[in-house]
Amino acid sequence: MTMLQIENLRTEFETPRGTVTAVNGVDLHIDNGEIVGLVGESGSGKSVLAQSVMRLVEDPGEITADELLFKGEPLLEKSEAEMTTIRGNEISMVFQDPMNSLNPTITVGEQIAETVRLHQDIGESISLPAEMKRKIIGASKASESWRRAIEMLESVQIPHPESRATDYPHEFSGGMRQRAMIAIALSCEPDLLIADEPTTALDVTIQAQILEELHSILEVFDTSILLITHDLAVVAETCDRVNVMYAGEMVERATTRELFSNPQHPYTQALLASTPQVETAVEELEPIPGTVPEPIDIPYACHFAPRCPEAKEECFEVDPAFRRVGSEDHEAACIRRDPVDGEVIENE
Amino acid sequence: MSETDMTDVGVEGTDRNSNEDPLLQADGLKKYFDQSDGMLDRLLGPASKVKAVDGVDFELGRQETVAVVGESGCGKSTLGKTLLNLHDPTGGEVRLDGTEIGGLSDKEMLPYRKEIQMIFQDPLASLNPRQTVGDIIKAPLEVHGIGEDDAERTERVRSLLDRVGLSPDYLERYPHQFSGGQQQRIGIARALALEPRVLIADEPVSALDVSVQAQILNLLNTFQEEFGLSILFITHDLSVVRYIADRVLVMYLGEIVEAAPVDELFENPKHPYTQSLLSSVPRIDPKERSDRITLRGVVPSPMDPPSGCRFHTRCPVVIPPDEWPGTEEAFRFAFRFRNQLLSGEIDVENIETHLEATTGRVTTESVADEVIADAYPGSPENLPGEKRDAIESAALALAKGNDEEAASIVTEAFPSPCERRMPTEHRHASDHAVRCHRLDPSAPGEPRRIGADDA
Amino acid sequence: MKKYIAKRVLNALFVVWLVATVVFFGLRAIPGGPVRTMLGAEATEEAVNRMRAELGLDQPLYVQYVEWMIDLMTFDLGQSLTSGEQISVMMASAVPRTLSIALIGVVVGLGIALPTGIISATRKGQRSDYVATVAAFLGLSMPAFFIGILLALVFGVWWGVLPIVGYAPLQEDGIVEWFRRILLPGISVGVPYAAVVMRMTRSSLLEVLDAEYMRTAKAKGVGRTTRLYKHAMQNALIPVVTVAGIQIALVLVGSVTVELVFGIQGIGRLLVDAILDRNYPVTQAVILLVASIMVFMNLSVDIIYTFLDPRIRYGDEAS
Amino acid sequence: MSNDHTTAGRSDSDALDPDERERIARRYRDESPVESTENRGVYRRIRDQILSDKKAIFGATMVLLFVFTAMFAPMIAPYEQDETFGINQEPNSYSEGDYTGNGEIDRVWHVLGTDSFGHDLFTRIVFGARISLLVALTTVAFAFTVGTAIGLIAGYYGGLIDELLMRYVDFQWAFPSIILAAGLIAFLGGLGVTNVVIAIGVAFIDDFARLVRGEVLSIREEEYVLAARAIGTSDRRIMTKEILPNAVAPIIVQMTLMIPLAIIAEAALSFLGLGVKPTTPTWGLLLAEGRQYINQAWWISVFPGLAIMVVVLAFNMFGDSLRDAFDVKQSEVSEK
Repeated sequence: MTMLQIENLRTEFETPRGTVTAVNGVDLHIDNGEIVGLVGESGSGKSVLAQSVMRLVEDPGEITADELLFKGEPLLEKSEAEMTTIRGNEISMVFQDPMNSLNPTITVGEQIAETVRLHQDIGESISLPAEMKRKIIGASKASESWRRAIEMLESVQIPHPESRATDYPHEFSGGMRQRAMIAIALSCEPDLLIADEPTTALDVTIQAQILEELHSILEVFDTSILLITHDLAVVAETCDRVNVMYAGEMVERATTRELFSNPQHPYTQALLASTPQVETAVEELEPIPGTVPEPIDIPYACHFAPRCPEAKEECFEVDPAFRRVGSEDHEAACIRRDPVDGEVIENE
Repeated sequence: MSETDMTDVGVEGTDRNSNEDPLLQADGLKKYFDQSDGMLDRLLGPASKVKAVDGVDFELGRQETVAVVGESGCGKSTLGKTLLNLHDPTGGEVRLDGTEIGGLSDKEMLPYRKEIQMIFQDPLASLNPRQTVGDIIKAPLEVHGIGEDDAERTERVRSLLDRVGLSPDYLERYPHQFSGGQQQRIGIARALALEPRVLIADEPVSALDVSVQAQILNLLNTFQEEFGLSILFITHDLSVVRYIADRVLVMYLGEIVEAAPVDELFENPKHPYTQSLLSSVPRIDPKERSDRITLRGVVPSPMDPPSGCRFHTRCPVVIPPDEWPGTEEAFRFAFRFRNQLLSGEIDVENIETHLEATTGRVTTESVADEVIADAYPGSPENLPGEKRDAIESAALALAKGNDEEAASIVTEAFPSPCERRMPTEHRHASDHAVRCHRLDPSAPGEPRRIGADDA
Repeated sequence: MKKYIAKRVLNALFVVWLVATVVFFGLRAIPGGPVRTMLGAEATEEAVNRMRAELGLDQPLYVQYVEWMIDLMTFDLGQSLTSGEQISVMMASAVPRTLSIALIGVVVGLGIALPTGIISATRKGQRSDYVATVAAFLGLSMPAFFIGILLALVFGVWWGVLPIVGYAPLQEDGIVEWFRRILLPGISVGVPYAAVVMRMTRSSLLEVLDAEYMRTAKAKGVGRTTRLYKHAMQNALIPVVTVAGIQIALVLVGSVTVELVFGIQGIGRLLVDAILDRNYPVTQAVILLVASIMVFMNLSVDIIYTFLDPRIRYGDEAS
Repeated sequence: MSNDHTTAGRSDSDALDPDERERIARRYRDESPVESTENRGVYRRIRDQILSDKKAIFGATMVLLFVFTAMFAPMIAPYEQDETFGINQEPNSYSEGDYTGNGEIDRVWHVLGTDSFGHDLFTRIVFGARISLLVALTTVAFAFTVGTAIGLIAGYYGGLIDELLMRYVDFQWAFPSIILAAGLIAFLGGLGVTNVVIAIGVAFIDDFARLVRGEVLSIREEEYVLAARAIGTSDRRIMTKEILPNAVAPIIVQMTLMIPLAIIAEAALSFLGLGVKPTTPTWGLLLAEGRQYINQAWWISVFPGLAIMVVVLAFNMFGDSLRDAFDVKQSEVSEK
């Protein structure tokens, strides 16, 4: 079954300098129990895409889409109140910076317990006075939600969860904070977890632990995961399928194995060629010339054309449609690629 | 100057027989930071010190690129700044081409700054937002009185911009008008304006996207050849190290634990920390993946680093003492128990509330059992008898609130040579040095088992 | 946290000592000496010397200093030069008046500032924000004594519902009369205070509402009101408390001028009269008192911090 | 493994060479991406932002009007500042008498009425602007000069100097500005403009010192200052070229916000009778006088009060817009 189905999603911001099209007609789909990777450099729009799914984009952001279906239901047609019941419950999110993403004045345990109370019918009041009382004098350690919070901390491998739950975020180390974030996100056993650069701010040894954590989540909670990162190796190790984004557009998608063994889009190829790797001593890296364009009114068709070694004049004029370029649903949006079986997928 | 308990054999350059002096050399370099803040703090208690860099030796040869890797907080960045006298070294020596420059005042240091320059992690933050690119690159020329007049200096700036791949017409622009990669090029142009012989690069590409990162790395490679630069490259990113470095130093808690040529280090890492660091790096190619060595335990505070080998509290292959009666694995479990107890990670109160909630009754014995279940991986059954007793009595002492007694029981029962003595430097090969008791040359033939009495 | 509070208390004591010392030496450093200035140029040498002896000014400086410190610790502030009254007695009558005004001022100020600040921040850019912002600007631009005069004019002179002169002690005249007399002065000092605190509340809350953890709360599905009060408020209040504490100074300064408007014999009047009469013992006593109140306020702010900011409560200020 | 892929796909024979690609890319944009971001530096942006802010325009206009009034007071005021007419005349009333001394009865219009000495209120208020402006500018200039110097040195060098400064600032913090000023007046022993300027000026030093020290402390930690040290820049050059230019914005904002505070402080001191000499025309003294006649002549206190309010409001609004334009935080500068 399809967990998330996105077609032609656009997120635009009206600014004095012009319209910023952060996400420009993107398709994406995630099946049940999959870890799907979304790779891109800064400015590719990957974080905005994630926030658009949760409808967390702040003013003046405008989201439009032909389809934004979550478990078959259109998210864009939900009211804000309906979204509130979905967020943190059915779809939840982990952010890049675990220090600033946790509230410094609320204990970690309470930040988890709160989510449980909000979305699960455990008979604890979530009225404002009740919540304020919990905040000021602390939540009852005997309550169901607190018990669940401790279980969650335990399941993300935080030692001594009972006492750790009463700590404030600043008393946690970076890796533990990110685990706490994951605990919050998983506390209601969401169907979809969106992890936006969850390991970027962490050391490699901690990153390894967190990525392992994500894998075990998949097994224990049966949650689909959208993993957003700029790190190709992280995707390669973690994900089932990969989507590559560049300057607001999706350029290539395939299963992880297929994508890394047979990258087709010139951007994906160039990205791989410019990435240094630990396992092999490379003599020369091939950087991509130029810089990522600012996503303001980009006038040419293929956004990668000005930096593309294979560009020809047509590339600036013709919108590149997705085409099958290999096995296992491998598709790329590049007019310089001959489609396999002549199959071109129109995206308009 | 170097510490008495350390060998004075430095980790040497690529070619030990070379008759040339290394260009930049550090001996027992130390930098401690005073944590107290103001008079009142000093009144209220003794100052605590962060030992950011604690006795580092290394050499940087001519036209060599040496990378310093380590996780955040290991002191690698402080090392770079201390070499440049941007921090006053607390101890040790720094020699530039044989001349001692450690601890020179800003004035005394001035002539040497022409020789040794730095580029920074955050390209935008390292450029003054109120100055034009021209002003920024011209500043070193002005400070060192290079060039006859302003026109000549401007001409030099234009050619520098051109060399780092920026249009000379960008002279009048402000830093925020450039992309991250272009900003880093400006930073490089500034550093190269003085035509230095040594460049200290502190995470120069960490803030950049991969495609741009490769541009900068290639630029540095080109300049190394053109100017004959020696580069000290500080980074946390092992893949970048593999690409750029000739030699690698691995840092942990202010000390260098392993030093080797780049391919040697990546293919044949010796120190358990290096091994676990390398195993943690994600890989694109599935064939290259190996089993991860996950580190347990918390990173100790640099204010109070562990005795002996600083890595012993987290080391997956910590050494049992000679007289240890059981298996190595059993020892490691016991040692882990010990370290958790000593670092205060075992929270008795918490265990009591947990017992109260689950079973309803709390006795010292039940708490002690729970302490063991909590902090001892597996069961202490396979420990030799007296050692098992030690675990049990320590747990009991802890349950009774006698923390100190518990601590002395476990320290007594589970000593390790690793905590007693600082590992000396062992040369695995002429250019591969490791500080680990497991590879200690003083136990020939049987490097995996070293007696405690040789401490 | 203990260390933090110990540090703050020590610092406060140090500042009070410093103020006392500076006042002591400042007084003696007055060009020509205080007695000569007090008695005027025509006074005879004999009269001056007699006065100096009376005040103990003929003793060696260190003896005077030690005595002054001992007097302070025993709350013996000396006598007024003009009336001969014990200064501590004068203070005992003046302080409750000023504190009553200040109390009403702070209550009124916070009562206005916090709700408007919150409304203004949560409805940024809307009409209510606009009105509140303009009102805050007006409040910021009117000195307390002008507000006092306007209020006296409207409620006392034109409307005649409230008295505009004098004070009624709480114990003697009861709470109603006390309140009737203290209300207008209180509002006068409260309005500028409200304006400052409101602006800080607004900007601080706006900043917090933009924080990443607020996005986390939204992503968790926390409703709008709970987000505001449970997640944002405590963080937003940290800088507000600083401003609200420091700006007690504004209320005290306001009281000094407003006492003149409403003919109340508070410490402001005491100070002004003392300065004009060159009544040095009273001047120094009042200055010392005000400084001590301020130091105490700052200390209170520091202690309130420990409740608001867990980073201080659990002892690592540095991070 | 990745290197093989760059040449995958089509052969490069019909691909554009890089120069040509750049040429085509340029056709699609009017300027290079770098040029499209604001090119003219911060000052133009700030000017534009201020010009688009109604609050700023109002503030600036009123400030200019105030300065103009103060400068040309003798020309704007209808009468001499010490001329006396009928006492406590209502606004929009007339005094009749021989004021020119030519033996004829003159009919004199008082747009805002007269005070208890018979001075024309409008005339007094116009002349009062001079004292306000004078005191405001000199006190802020004084406090700025001394405070910035102290803050810069303490912030940059730290250590003992800083420790001493901070104790001094703590000390001054214990005094509400007017109380400190009143204490200084008592110390200086006399009324008059000079003493008022010294008293208020000293009382404001700590605001600048604290602000500048705070700015220096944070700017000193910036990487570009480290970079300047790495090339061997001297302390003096670092302070003047690297640190101060980056602290200018909050300092300017603080100055514009201190001016109205100085105006209020002067008015308050005069109101208390601790300011300028009683015959001088100032807004504070008029208010104090009006207080006594509040039952008979409301206008004596209301109009000078409004004058203070309008001028202070103007400076506050202008300063606030500057702060927005410079993007300075509310908590960075102090307003009390």
